[in-house]
Amino acid sequence: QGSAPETQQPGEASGTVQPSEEGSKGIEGKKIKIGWSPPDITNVFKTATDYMEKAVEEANAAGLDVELITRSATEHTDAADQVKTLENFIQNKVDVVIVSPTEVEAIKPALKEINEAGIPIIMVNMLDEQEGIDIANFVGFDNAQAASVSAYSMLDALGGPGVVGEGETVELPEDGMLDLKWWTELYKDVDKESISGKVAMIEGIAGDFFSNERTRGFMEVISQYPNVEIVAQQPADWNRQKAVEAAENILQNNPELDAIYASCAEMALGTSIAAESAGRADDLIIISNDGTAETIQAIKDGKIMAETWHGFPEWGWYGVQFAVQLALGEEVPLKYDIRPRTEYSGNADNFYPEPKLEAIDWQTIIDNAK
Amino acid sequence: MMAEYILEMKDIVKSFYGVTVLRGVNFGVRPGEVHVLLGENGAGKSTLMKILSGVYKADSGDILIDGKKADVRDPAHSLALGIGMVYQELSLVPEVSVVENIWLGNLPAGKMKFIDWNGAKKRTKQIFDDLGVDIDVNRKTSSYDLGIQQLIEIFRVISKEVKIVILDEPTSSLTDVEVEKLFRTIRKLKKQGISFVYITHKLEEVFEIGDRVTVLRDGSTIGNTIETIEEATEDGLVRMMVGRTIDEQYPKISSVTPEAILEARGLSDGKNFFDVSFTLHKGEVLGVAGLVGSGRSNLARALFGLRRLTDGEITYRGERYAPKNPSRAIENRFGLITKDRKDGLLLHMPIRTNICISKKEGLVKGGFCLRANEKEEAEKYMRLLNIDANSSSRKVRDLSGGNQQKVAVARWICNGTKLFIMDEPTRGVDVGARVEVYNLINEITGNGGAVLMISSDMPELLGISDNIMVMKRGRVTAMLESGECTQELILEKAAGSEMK
Amino acid sequence: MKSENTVKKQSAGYILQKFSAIVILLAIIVIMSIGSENFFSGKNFLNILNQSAVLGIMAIGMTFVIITGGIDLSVGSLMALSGSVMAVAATSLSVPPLLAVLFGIAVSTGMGFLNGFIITKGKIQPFVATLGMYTALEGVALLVTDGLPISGIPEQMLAVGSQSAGGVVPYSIFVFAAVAVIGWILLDRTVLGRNTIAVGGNEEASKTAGIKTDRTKITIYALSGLCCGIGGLVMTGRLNSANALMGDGMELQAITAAALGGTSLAGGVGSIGGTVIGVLTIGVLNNGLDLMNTTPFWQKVILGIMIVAVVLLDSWRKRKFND
Amino acid sequence: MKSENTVKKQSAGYILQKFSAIVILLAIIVIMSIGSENFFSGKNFLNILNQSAVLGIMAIGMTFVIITGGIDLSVGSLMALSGSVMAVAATSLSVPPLLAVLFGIAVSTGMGFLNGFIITKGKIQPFVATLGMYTALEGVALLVTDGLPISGIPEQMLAVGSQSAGGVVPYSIFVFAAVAVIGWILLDRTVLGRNTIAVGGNEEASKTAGIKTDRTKITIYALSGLCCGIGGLVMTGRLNSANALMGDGMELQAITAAALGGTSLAGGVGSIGGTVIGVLTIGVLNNGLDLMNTTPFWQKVILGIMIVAVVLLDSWRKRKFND
Ligand SMILES: Nc1ncnc2c1ncn2[C@@H]1O[C@H](COP(=O)(O)OP(=O)(O)OP(=O)(O)O)[C@@H](O)[C@H]1O
Ligand SMILES: Nc1ncnc2c1ncn2[C@@H]1O[C@H](COP(=O)(O)OP(=O)(O)OP(=O)(O)O)[C@@H](O)[C@H]1O
Ligand SMILES: [Mg+2]
Ligand SMILES: [Mg+2]
Repeated sequence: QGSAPETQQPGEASGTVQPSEEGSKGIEGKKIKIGWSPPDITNVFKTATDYMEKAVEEANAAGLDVELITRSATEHTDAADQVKTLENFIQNKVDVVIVSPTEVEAIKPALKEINEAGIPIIMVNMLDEQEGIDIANFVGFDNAQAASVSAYSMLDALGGPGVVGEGETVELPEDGMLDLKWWTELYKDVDKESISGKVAMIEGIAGDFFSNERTRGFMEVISQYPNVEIVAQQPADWNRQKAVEAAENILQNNPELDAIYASCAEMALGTSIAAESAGRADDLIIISNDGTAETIQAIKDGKIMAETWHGFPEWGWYGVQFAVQLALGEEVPLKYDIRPRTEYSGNADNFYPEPKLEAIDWQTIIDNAK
Repeated sequence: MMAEYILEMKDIVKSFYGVTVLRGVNFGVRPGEVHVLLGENGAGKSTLMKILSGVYKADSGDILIDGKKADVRDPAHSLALGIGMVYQELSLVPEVSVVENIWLGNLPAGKMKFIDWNGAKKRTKQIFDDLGVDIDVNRKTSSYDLGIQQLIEIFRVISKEVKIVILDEPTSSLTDVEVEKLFRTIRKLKKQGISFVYITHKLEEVFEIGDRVTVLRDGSTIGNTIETIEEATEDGLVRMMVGRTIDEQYPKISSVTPEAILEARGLSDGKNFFDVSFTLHKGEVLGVAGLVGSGRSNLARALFGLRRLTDGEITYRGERYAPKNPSRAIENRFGLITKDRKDGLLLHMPIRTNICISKKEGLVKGGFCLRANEKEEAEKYMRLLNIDANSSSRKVRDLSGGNQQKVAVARWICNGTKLFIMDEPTRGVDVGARVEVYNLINEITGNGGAVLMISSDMPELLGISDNIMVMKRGRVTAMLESGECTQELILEKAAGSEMK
Repeated sequence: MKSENTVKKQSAGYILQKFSAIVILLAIIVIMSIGSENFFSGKNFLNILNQSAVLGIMAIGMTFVIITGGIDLSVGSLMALSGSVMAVAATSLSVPPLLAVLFGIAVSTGMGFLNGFIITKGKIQPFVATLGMYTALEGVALLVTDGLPISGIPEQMLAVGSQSAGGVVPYSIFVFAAVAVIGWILLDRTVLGRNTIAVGGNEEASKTAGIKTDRTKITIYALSGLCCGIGGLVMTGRLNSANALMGDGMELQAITAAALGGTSLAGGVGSIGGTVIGVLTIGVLNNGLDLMNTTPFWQKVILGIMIVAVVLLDSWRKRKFND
Repeated sequence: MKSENTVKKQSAGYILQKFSAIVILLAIIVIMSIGSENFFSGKNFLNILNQSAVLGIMAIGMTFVIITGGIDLSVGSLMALSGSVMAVAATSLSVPPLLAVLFGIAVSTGMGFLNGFIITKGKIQPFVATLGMYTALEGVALLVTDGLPISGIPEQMLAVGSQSAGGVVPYSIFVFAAVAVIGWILLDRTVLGRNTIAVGGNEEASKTAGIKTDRTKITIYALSGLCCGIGGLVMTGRLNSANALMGDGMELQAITAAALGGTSLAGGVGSIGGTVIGVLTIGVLNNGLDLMNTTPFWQKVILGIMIVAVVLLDSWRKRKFND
């Protein structure tokens, strides 16, 4: 991957564009086809797609000729369908593939084929390097880490130190990023028995990679705290209507419940509906992962206590930037870490309605390619 | 005598939902005989035979085959025991070819279980040629008329290696020509020692083909088996069956008037009938004769709006009439008794619904069914037609064949039908009930209605019709007054050169 | 005398047959009550009814369709589409809530009509026709909502699915009950209902009896669309928002509910009461297994086995008391 | 003379009828070739065939089931279960690859047998029985894999689904072809096949003709399970791993493929050739729409409409040349 920085993060100077070693290339009239394969084309993936389209628009306004082809799997779990899409991208002669995997292991053969066809791959939604396949760039975060951040928000809300709940309030970090590093540092010396509560978990699809990762990350932190008890755990398939039902039943079964961790935005919104109808709107702690316009609003309205930001706008925005750079033969960082971080009532304005995205310097990219 | 009886049924008892249908029936069949089983509709004939063929299990009683007790488990087992049965209601697979239906259940297969199609076809053609029937063995079975299908089913059973053949009203939709072919076959097989149980409502057949007769009434045998057919008389048999005498089997009252109710000119459907013209008068019964496949049924369907006419015009009560669909026909007081009861009756629904479904006046209000009125109306017609069921909410499926037919008739009478199209109206109806149907026809014509009666039953055709239209291969070959008409004349016009 | 006896025996069998589904449901309730201390309570029963309402409303429409001998795989998409249309109309297009609701219901009824039209006039199998519609309409719903959940819906529109009478009994339950009662009257007492049963049992014979079979079927598919429209309204209230995929998988659940209630997929046989019991059986199973804290994988195994067990038991009972 | 004429006319109609599905498929191919420059190429056709192989294998089993008048909604779960069982056996349990494969196929065949057994002996509707099995077996597959994708599977086991003959023609295509040919011979030439058609066409008649209808049906459901087992092997190779959810939604696709190919869901009518064409139609549509750069929402709309259009056209042709 040459001399590009290993991992870039928000807050660092973005668009650290290195001139290509091959020197200038004629880019006039060069059409750049980007194939984008999300596992689903609604909600958060739709947000990512919207920002991709926005970035493409800007790129084209700057004088490039970029085309974005979006094709999602029919089902969130349908790896075989995504494999087909990826194979068809090869047939369609795209220049770069951006993929958010349904199931990493399952789409590896297709990614290998893309490698063999000489098409660079950008993977979004994760950072884990995969054996045997060549990923040119990751835009994402570690799902387990993101869930760990949520776990700390949860501890905070149950009375631990931090910025969210009623516990001891601490100073914000300089860059305002309540990421895993900051939380771990903060909780290093906390007495593990001092925090207690009854918590339920609503997971994504039982058996799904992302669902498993989030559960693992969350439990990794929570299991260190013996008095925080997980009393129920149920899948709701990343789905609002199923989450309402799951949360209703959990609340029915556990009148003493303190908090619910719902591992995605849709399920958190569903949980808040159930909390409201159970008369627990005011005191039930809801923590989630994702970050969408609707959840940010829910945080502002006090329906959700805190959420961990996954940066969907960034996926789209930087995904397209890196894709264009790769298509033009330029160097890109191997990893762009979204840095999953806590959103809460105190910082919600930073995320939506206008996410803070740094402008992409398309002109420099074009100049470098020449 | 060790094996006087090849088959014996002893003290057979059977009930459905607590209703006893067979009350200890005894029945024996000798080798090489045709044993006729007679009885009113609902007497239990079919049920008794279905116990023999393994469709039902008797509540008690024994079956002895060749003197050995046999516990018939299912139809496959019954076949293995040498008993073949042709059911009253057709049981063919409609979507496959004729050969395949003939060999259903034992397709000839070589090693590896691959089917020997050529062999099967050859053998089928052989059977058909021997019997003198012209059926294309490759054609889809459902493309053939009910009569042909009935023949196919009979041949299927006969072509198997069985010792006893049960024929449950095999001739109910056959014309005399086919019946004759069937009888020839039966006589031939009898000589080879094969026994037949023969169920029918056509008494003349009893004397033609029967050797011995057993009569069932209400689930019990009446008297002993009649040992020689010569001992029996038609009147005697009728009395045994219905428990009373019937003076007149064809009680015809002619009410025909010169006033035309329906005039058909040059009707054609482009496929089954061509250039058919006739006039139906107020009070007339116009019989339609013809062989199987002569296009009569399709003509009936077309008149009722179930089939498109490609040509011709119809004048009905003085006005042009286009039979667009059945509901239009019904509004105009047409009624249709279909040849196959399954095409006309809603077997899965109660008697009440079946009788009342086509009538609106007094039974429907604002889209709601008036249940009390329906019940009353249905019960009225059940009494009128002697429909044997304990309640109007019984499903028609559970009735005996003859009673089902009465329900079909009841619907149209209930609807005040003026123009009755009847395709084999007494198919499967017992002698007693038949007279009731004829009386109803008299009532219809007496009230100024008209009947177009398709029938393959010659005595019925001659006895009930005012005029008879004969069809052959879709064309009208004769228009006869029934008074001056004989069976031979009709047959000649219907079959012509094919009879030789 | 003989016939009286018969009637009595028959009706005893009949009652047992008719109510075997209820007996099974009660048995499940007993088991669940033993399995979880929180199951048997008025509040939880209201909870179950509320959770079952949308499925119930759709299953009643589905029952009619199945009785005609058809099937409607598009109900999930239709429900989501109707909710989405209402939501978008009431928010982005600022249509007054009542009008928006009517519009949404009209759209899904219209699409139901289209289903029926294609099936009868094009003479194609309901399974494929409605499967195609399911895919196409999901696409339409996604286009309408742009793939995002629609929130910020006016309170009046959400009330049916989110509020409770006296703060206790959710309105959704009343809607379910009303649809069930109307459905029952329609099927048992009206000409349309009778024709539906006739057509499903024997189309040819129905035609001969003068029933306009195509018209009957089209009406029934439109009716199913109507139920989906109402379901969409309730669901939107329940989710406080609408999205294009909120009906996913509900077609199979609705069919299962009808089948559990004794409706034959061959057509001609079925009852609304049975379907209501079927819906409740599914609701109780889901809720009870949740409350019993079974792990998710085992929950699937048990749920699947229970479905099979319920129909097996029901079929066994029917045969036992019928012959 | 007249009857000869009839036969001729009929067979002309027959050919057109039989091949109308092919004509439609060709038409779609022409449209796609015009719509996308990358569509019409040998490589892309191999690609389509490879993508269709698993569905094709399962759809052939499904065709048999539908012809008996049944339906098998459990095929997706069965396929995933068989793949999962093989994978777990070959990795965690270190069973030799060949044995593992046989074991996986045996499991899904056995479960297919169980489907048939429940349906025939329990006398319950295939739709509900297999829907219950679908849920239960998905749970079992999740338990077997512990909900995780199983990777690190021995190369020999993956080869069928991942390697190509001469590096060009994927083996999966040969497997599909072999299953299709065997299926065709089975249906057209053997007693089992003809009994399948008879049972679906008229079960009562088949029974009275001495066919062991239950046994026939059970065999066919087991056969469908066998096809799923083979599909699981190919899919595992294709995904370089196995997971419990990899069959999700394939049941509806398999049914659609059979129906597109002219198999009647009422039973008694169907052909393997038709199903193969149906599978290819779905494959071509998916692939072509991908290559034509339609946006995802529109893609659903178009796909749904195309499915309806294909069956409409087919039904119209059949009527036109049949009566
Ligand atoms: N499956 C069944 N369920 C309930 N009742 C039945 C069933 N089959 C027959 N029955 C009843 O048993 C009685 C005898 O019927 P069966 O069919 O044996 O009469 P049948 O003598 O053959 O009359 P037909 O001459 O009209 O054919 C009738 O009352 C009929 O209603
Ligand atoms: N021997 C035959 N060969 C070929 N086709 C036949 C034959 N017999 C009947 N058909 C076909 O069967 C169909 C039925 O014709 P239709 O029902 O009008 O005859 P039908 O005279 O009413 O018969 P039936 O006398 O039994 O009532 C027609 O399509 C006809 O072509
Ligand atoms: Mg009988
Ligand atoms: Mg006729």
